[in-house]
Amino acid sequence: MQASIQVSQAPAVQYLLRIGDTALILAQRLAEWSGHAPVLEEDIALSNMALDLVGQARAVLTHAGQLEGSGYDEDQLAFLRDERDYRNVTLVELPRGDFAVTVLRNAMVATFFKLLWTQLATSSDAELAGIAGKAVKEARYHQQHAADWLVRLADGTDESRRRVEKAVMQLWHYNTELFADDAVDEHAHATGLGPRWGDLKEAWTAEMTELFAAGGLTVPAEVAFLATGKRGTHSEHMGFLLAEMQHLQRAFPGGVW
Amino acid sequence: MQASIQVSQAPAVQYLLRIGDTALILAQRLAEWSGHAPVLEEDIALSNMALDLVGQARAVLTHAGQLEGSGYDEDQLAFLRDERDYRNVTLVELPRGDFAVTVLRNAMVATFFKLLWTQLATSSDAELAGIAGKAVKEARYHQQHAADWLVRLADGTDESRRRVEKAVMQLWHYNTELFADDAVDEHAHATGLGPRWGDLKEAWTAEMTELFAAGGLTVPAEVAFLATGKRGTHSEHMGFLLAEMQHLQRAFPGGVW
Amino acid sequence: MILEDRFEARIGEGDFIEAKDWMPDHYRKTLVRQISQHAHSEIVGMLPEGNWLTRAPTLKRKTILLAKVQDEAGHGLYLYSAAETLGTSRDQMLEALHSGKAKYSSIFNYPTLTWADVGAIGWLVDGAAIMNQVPICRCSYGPYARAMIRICREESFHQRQGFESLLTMMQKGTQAQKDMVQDAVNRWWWPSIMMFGPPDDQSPNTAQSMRWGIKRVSNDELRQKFVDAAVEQAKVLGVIPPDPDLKWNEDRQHYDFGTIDWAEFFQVIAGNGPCNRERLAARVDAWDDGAWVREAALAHARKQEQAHKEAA
Amino acid sequence: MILEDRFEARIGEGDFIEAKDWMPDHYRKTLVRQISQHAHSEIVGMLPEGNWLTRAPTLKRKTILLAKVQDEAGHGLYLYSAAETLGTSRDQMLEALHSGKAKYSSIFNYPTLTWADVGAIGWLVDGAAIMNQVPICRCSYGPYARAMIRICREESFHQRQGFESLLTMMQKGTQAQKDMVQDAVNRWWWPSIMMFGPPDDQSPNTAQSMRWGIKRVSNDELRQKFVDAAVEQAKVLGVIPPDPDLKWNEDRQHYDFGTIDWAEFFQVIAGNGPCNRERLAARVDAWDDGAWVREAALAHARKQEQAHKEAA
Repeated sequence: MQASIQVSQAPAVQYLLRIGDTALILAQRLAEWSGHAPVLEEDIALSNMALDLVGQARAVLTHAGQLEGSGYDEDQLAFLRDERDYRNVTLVELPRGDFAVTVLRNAMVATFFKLLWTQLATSSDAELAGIAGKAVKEARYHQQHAADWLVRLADGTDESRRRVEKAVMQLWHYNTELFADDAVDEHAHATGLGPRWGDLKEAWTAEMTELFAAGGLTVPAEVAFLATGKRGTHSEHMGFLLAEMQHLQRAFPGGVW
Repeated sequence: MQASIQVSQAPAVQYLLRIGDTALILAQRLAEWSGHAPVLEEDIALSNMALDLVGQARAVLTHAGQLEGSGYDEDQLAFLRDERDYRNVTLVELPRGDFAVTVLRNAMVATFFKLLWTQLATSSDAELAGIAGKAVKEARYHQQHAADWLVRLADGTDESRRRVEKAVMQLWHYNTELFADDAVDEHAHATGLGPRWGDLKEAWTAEMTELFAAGGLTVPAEVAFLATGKRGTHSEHMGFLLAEMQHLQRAFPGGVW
Repeated sequence: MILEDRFEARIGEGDFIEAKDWMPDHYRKTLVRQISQHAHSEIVGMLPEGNWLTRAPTLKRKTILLAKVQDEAGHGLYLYSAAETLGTSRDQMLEALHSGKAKYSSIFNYPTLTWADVGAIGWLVDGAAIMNQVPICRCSYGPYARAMIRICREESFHQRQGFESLLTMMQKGTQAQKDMVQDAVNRWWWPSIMMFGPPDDQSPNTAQSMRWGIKRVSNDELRQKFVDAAVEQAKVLGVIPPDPDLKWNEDRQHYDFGTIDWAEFFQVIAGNGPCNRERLAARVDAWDDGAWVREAALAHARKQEQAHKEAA
Repeated sequence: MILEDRFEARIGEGDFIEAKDWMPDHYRKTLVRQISQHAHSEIVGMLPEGNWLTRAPTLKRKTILLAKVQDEAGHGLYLYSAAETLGTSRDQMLEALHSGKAKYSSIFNYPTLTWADVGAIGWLVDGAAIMNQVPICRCSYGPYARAMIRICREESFHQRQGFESLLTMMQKGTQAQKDMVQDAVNRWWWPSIMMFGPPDDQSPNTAQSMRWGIKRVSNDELRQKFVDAAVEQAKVLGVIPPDPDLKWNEDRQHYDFGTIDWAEFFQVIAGNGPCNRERLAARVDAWDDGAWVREAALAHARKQEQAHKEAA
């Protein structure tokens, strides 16, 4: 049980893992806020988002396990892969940061997920389409919540403005990874499984630009930096996150929880 | 390999584990400074202390493994116990904190270790006596280094003074655990293995009082708080520290490193 | 005195007192103290369990735990609202918590050392909390009673989930897991029993609170009821309560149990428990670290308001 | 011009230039740039490996890694001292690092993703560093040359330890470990080859540096030497370098190798590598967070001095 599992490189499986892992790892970071948020209402909101995201991750990973064919369940996939086999985008594994970092990241990811789930609702894979139908509503709420806060912080005080701008400097250049297509995207596109993520870029940029404008924030120029988490080459933060997340599964082989 | 090992409750073994684990876990916290210290000289000094402490831990854990009788080596003992079977005092597992916290903790632990190793140099256990002979010199240097910094920080600026005083508030009440004797101490005392730790309290308090006086710091009044790490009931920080420390041993069962 | 008589009469008839009703000052103060203490317990209570959110062993357990911690925040919210109806603001109550003036349930000053602690808290701590709280659903103050009805329903759910989590490990788990469960029970059993507060003869506020219908059942009665239930549940689980004196008393039709270490209880109350300082520090840090966020929200709201006014 | 002639003559004779000797301004500047860049590389280089200190898999490996990271801090210290003999203070050099003006070795902008990366850095990165540095032990500037002698000795030691660590995993480890080693080699091979800098025909400072005896061997020569050695070592390890074009060339008596992706190299140099921002931020944060410590030490020293004066 405790040794790592090996997962098929089949593009459909990889496509699903990218979605499931991105939701799972962001949930992991959001859960770090529980009990530590700036106001009680945000304790609730952030835990709620984490809950939605874990729910999405469970549905998608379960389905990925079915497609994969080795009989892995959601927990084996979530807890027993090596770091190099996690397929989340790098953005979501970065440390929790302050509330501005959390809000901006939520806005970036939720906007992306909203667009993605919308397209996936018509996936040729009926199971995935079903998951998407529910998830898109959640993503819409997450986006709205993050957007409200982003504007509030951008407009609020000098301090909150400074922090939002710092968060933009810290996170923005991780967005390019979301839209960097490869064979996995081409396969999903060709089979009708789902969109090439790159095809969501225009809409994503438009929504983010609008959101930034509402806060009077400047969208940074694009840089050549390209993160590669969704292909399994993560940041140095990922190892620590996984050591924590996997500990019980690794330390209690054969356990039933 | 990856499942946890069970270790004998024999008092001699427990006595050694308390020493070895305290050195090991403090080393773990000190290593967190590497590359992040306030000046390069302190990167070197703190790494060096961590090195000394790992060295002491290795010698003591190896010896504990021999006494224990199940054939565990230093690595099985260091990496494959459950949290409840680690016997370090709670003080050393607390988060790294800022440099004032690190300096004060080092002063508290090094003063204790210096007194302990001095006594252990005449242990009825020749192996332990041999380890102590070398370790006492290291502890003396660690104590001097921490003492110099403690005075420097206490005397330096308002900010450094404030931080030292905050560190005192944070750490001081963990000292009582060091001296809270039990059957393990009695056994060590009776067999000549080593002193009851409680018997070191007077000398420790005298040295710390002198050191605090040199910095113009007030020794806090004793409180009823009693930490219990050396009996296996740790703080909530320990689990995270171990998840990180043990990850590779747990995730790569049967590995040879 | 007519007001006070009428108040007493309504209490006597089992009527609810509502926020706009006249009430004695001491009644109001007692309620604010109790409700805010309860609210603080919910939000401090998020910390020991929250400690395991990132380490939950399966996604199902992570889901359950996230939902539970979220519920606790929600409970905090209702309770602060209920207390606010009595004229004390949430910020005032939090200030009292942060300065150490207000109390919260002492049980949360114990650490969660293993995953089984999460289950044990659900089973024992929530179990004890429910025993304490069910009578409050009939409390004389309406807003508090109504908040408690909803809270108790959710707490029972949490309690069952905690029990089920331990049962799974005890029935299907490895020996290492069973040992972990027993160890957690060893550590949480006595503190849970202490949750009902000091014995009746040493409980200073009980009499007045009972008379006013704020408290409905005495500490020792509730404690006995809890022990009776927990012992049976322990049998189902297959764990052994850490009390050699536990024994069914045929005459009393209750379990006798060992002497409670009240010295420990009062030490923890006095601030010397394993985690008192860390729990309070965690809350204070969250509050202080979040100050800029709250200020920003306020500043933004003011600017919006200003803009609306100018537009009008 | 007599000074400059004498300087050139001494260089020609292979004499060491010392700190107090006259030297051309450009020579001084070139040296400060190179030595401080080298010093910065040592301290930034602590970060990728330091990332694994708390996770080293055995106590022996933890010991070796701690000692190595400590050595790197020590190298930083010698090198800053050597550069200081040229009239630039450590604080000035650090300021240049923190502001992004000064460079450090681009290789440290790659992340260490697995434990095998620590071994791969020892084997490949330290291996390449040594190839680069051994000739500097004969550098014309005395303090630098002497620092390098000590550094090279320690680096060789690190390189052997890194290699031995990989060899242990490849020879005695599990398949998962062997896969981990191969993966690390796949990621570190090309960046190591790029460590020798751009091809000779694109290396702007080479000619002057060679003439002045600051540089002794060209980039491409060193690179070839490194590849020749590394390929043989890879065979011993049992790993496959990620270069399908690697082939022994009987005529040249060297290995031919594939085309280097210089676009990647220049991207990383330009600040767009995987970790550029985080590495610099880590150093700046350490420096900023430590400001109060340095200020306290200074204030204390001043007070001490004052007290001594008053006592005298």
